[in-house]
Amino acid sequence: MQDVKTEKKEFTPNIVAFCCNWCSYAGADLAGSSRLSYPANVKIIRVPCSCRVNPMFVLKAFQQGADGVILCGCHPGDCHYVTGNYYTRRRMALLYSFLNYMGIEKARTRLEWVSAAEGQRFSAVMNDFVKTVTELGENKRLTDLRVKEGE
Amino acid sequence: MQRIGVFICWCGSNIAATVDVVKVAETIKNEPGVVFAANYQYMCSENGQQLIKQAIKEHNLTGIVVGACSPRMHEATFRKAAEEAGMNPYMVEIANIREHCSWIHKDMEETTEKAVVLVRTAIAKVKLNAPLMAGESPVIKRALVIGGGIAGIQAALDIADAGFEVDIVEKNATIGGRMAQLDKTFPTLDCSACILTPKMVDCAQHEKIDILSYSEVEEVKGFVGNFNVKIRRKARYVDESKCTGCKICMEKCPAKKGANEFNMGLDNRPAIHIPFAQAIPNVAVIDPEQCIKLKTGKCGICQKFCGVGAIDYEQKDTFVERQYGAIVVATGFKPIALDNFNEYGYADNKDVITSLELERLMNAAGPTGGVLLRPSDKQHPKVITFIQCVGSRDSSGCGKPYCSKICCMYTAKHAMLIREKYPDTEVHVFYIDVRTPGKNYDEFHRRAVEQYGVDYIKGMVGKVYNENGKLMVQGSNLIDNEQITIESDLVVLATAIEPEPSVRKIATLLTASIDTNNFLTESHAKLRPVESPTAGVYLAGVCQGPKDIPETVSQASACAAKVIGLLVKDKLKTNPCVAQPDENMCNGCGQCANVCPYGAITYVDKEFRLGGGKTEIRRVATVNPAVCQGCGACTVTCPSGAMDLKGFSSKQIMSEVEAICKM
Amino acid sequence: MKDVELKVVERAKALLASGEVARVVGWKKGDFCFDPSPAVFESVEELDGLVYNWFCGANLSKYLIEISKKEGKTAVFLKPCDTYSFNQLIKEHRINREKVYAIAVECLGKLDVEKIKAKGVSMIEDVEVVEKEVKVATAYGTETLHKPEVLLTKCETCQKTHQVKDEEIILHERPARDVDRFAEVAKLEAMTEDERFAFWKEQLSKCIRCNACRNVCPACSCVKCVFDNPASGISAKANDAEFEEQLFHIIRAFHVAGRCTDCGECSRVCPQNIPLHLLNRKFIKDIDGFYGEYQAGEEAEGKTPLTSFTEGDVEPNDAVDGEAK
Amino acid sequence: MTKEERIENLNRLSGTDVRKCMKCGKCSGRCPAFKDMDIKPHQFVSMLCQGKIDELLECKAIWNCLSCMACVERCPRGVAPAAVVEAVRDTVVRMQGKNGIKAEEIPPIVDELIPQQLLVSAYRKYNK
Repeated sequence: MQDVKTEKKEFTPNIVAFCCNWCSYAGADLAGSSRLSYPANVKIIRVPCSCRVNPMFVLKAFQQGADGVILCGCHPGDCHYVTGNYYTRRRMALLYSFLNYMGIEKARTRLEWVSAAEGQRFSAVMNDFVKTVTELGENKRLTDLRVKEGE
Repeated sequence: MQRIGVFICWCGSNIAATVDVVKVAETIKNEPGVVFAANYQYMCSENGQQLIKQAIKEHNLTGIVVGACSPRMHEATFRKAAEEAGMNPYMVEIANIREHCSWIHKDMEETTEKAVVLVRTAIAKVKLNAPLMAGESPVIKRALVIGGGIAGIQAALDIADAGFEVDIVEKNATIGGRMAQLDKTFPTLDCSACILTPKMVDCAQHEKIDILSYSEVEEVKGFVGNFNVKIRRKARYVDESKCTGCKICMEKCPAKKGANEFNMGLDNRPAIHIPFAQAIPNVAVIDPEQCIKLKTGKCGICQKFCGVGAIDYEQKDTFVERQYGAIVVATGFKPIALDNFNEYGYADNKDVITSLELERLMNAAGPTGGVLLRPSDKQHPKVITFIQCVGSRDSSGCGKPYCSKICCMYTAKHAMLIREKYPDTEVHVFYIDVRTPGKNYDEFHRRAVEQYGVDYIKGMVGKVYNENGKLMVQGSNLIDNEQITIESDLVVLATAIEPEPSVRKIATLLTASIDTNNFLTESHAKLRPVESPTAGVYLAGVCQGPKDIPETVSQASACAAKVIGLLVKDKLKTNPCVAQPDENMCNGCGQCANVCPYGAITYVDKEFRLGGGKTEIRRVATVNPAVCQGCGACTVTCPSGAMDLKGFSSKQIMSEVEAICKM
Repeated sequence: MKDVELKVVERAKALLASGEVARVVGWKKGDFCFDPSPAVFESVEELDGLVYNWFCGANLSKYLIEISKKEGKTAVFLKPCDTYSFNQLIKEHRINREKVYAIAVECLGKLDVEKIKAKGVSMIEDVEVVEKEVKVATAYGTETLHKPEVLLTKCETCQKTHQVKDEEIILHERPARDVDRFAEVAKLEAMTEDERFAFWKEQLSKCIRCNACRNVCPACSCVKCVFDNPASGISAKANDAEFEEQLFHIIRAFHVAGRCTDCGECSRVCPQNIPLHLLNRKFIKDIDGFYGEYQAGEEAEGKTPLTSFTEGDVEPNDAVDGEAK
Repeated sequence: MTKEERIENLNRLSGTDVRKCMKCGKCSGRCPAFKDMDIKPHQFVSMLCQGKIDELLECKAIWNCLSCMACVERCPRGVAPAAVVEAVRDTVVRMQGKNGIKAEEIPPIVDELIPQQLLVSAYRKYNK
């Protein structure tokens, strides 16, 4: 007796990943060529450097329904543009702490340093992040923030 | 209205195996703005590119999206194809549906759905692409080689022979590097100095080559075509132009107790010394930690005896700043420290030595004048045991996970030379696997076994301990399934090698990526093995991975070929995806210049018409497109969004985010 | 306070009359005693309307961005908190320092007429403050209030001193005070995620996007704001999509992070009384915690925390509430 | 249990991944009890790898192993041959039809001669 799939498809999070072209995107490529799988709902946007990611992009992603946003860059000291990732580290430290202050679970936002040689680490990070966000459930907080009548 | 063509690649079966390429092409056909969608087995092939060119002409496309492998692989190919068909090459976007999709997900439905989303995202981006023209930047016709070992020497000679100026920056007092310390070299057993020193002399005499010995790279600015490098010339306390290398000072110097690094510390050397006879430059150097004059101010004997007055105790580090078009990194290697391997008793027994120390003991210029004598009691060793893979192939954290590649060959070389020079000596070698691949290598190893009777034992040594003057080497013999103990007079450890520790600082200076074992990462393991991902930086020798002299020399010549290919050009195409300020919105607040790593942003006062004949002078930012590398740090610091990045504009990335989130 | 006002008017007139300055920026008398508004005086006669009383809370430095472009010098009265914004705008080349004659004027904290009215006092005619006592003269007689209860929110935690002065009019020294300006922020941080989310959801959905906070904020003075620029991808006047207010306030707070001098104007002018200063103070508290004490506007040059870095900065995944967890 | 399950079981019990072994023989090179073992430490690992469980269970060597952990400390690949021996020992003990000492049986046989440690380890081992 084939078990009937529950009609509510169990929740798979929608993850937006910003990867820097020189390190983490190459790391993602290596994870691909080494066939190290991670869930399909992680989608990667290529940026020249992690310092290109504007907080606007992170917030826009949440507004458009992303359940988790992860930003990957080169290890501090290895940045192709010398100091790019140092600025990213400060910006995201402040942004993520601020979002947490606004009541958005900190685990929905993440920053990981992945080098071009770390395909293994890239796939492990993505698997772990999807697991964390799945446990957190759907991101309801960043979309319907207006007080509804009768609330 | 945009007229976009979409091409879905099968990549043979790499994509088609798990992604329903036909369905993807069908679904994408009715995306707004898409006027042509096709799928083909090999988009990067000639016919694949032909398909693109034809479609561009037939459907006069304004932009194309290729769903294929990573843009890091074939973005350039598809851009060139588009350009040949008359379309601006920057109106091409790649959707990575192989490494980021087909290769890592199993379920066909899931991967096809993701492929559609990735292609849709690329379409959203290409709709906002603007045609860009690559700029140009001048190329400085001079190369820098960091490291004066055989790799650096070979690269410098090849580049100089092509007529370009080359500077070699060598950390030690002389060039020659690790090879200068070797006695003989495999597989031909010719004497290392005999084949190395002529090349060193060529370097010294070559009018295009400038050797900066006892110097280190201090700072690197700029980028491919025009690097600006600051070099620290360490104080030698000897005037290079005067010293004739007569070595009187070495004889007279009273501070004799310095450990002679060249002989791996097996004997001593005076404070003022020339590392070895054929040193280039043949100029003395004073070790500041050991020289009595520099430490306490008394003595000064070498200055008295120097016939040409070359000694100068007041000498200070000086700095040299020069421009280069390309940089070759050839920083070489050193054996690892054996602190984690005390089971071999290296620290407590003088007669347990590393292979490099054995090289010095067998070398005529070595501490024992080429006669193989035990360091402890200077007796001739009757039984010598070699232990392979000490610290290599070790993933337990004590050593290095990789195979150091050269130890099997040099141990076979040592065993043969010993058996030939001292036939009555017993030689045993504990090995896990003998790795001697390639031309004449295995034959070389077999000669050691068959012709010279070296005893190769398949098994590993568990412990080396001293018992009444004899070195008891206890190990397993897996073939005979025994545990054996060999009473030896001398134990030689084939120690793992690691890159020079200073390479990590150089990698940071050059922003060249480096892996956890401190090897510099090449741009592509198979197709671009001697280039760093950082344009204009080339890798030769062990700094890129363990290798022997033949491979190092071929890598050095490969680097030279790449450098010559670069320096021949007068102009280099620069990346057009650079920052671009919008003057009407710029506050002139100066925050962007604070974060620009290349100093590409300056401010000017500009007159703006306010309408009604009134004008206003405002301070606005300007970007030098030749210097800007397009990282984008400034675009985020700019609150008003006046600063944007061509090719990766805020609007484009926002549209990509929206395309991804719209399930 | 009247003695200070006299001195202010007298100096303004002297400077204008002597032609040393072409204009004076100060506060103009409103309809009542409690609603003075920022104004530019270009002739001595106009200066009769110049006032300086307990309700001159407005920060005048932002107006100098446009005014300092005009011909001739401009004199301006700067309270201690205004001088930080003034310095920050000098650092960002928005004000031409030589074209401004800065007069540091004494400030012992300004009063919030809303708070006075909330205490049931109405028909206010005049206000005089002695030590901690606020004597409000009204049509129905004099009411006495306790000063700390009717101070402007931004003055409650003010420990600022004059950073810039070409001249000063300080007749009474302000007693130093030991106040933790991050108390409110810490209280919010101590809440659970749900409570914080509920607090901000309730506060920010009151926002009517009138942009008063943006228009008054000295740090938020772009030539063309990103929210007015359709090419930015986030420009939106009304809150058509969900999460619009959140987006506006988070991005605005991020843009001024490391540049906001905590002058409190945003909360003062917000018609919906949203405690917007708690957003900016959160960034200031985090910056102090993560990267060391920093007060924007103390110097007129140098980098801000978001345009500098150190090798050992805290990693974002462990950085919460000013510490590395 | 099928062969794979028994291998899997032993692997789990030993807590080490025998496939990591590169057959260098260092463990046997160092093992003080090597001489009197019929199956040597390096063979334990390779035989478990190939699933020759029965020979392992009948062998005498599991009782010669002193658990001095020299092989574990020396192994360059982080494999623990001693843990494999321990796992085999456990399996052998457990298969002996529960003839282990019960807790209540201990008091009558306790006297000053029997070292306390022996009783505790016997109790612990047999009762696993």
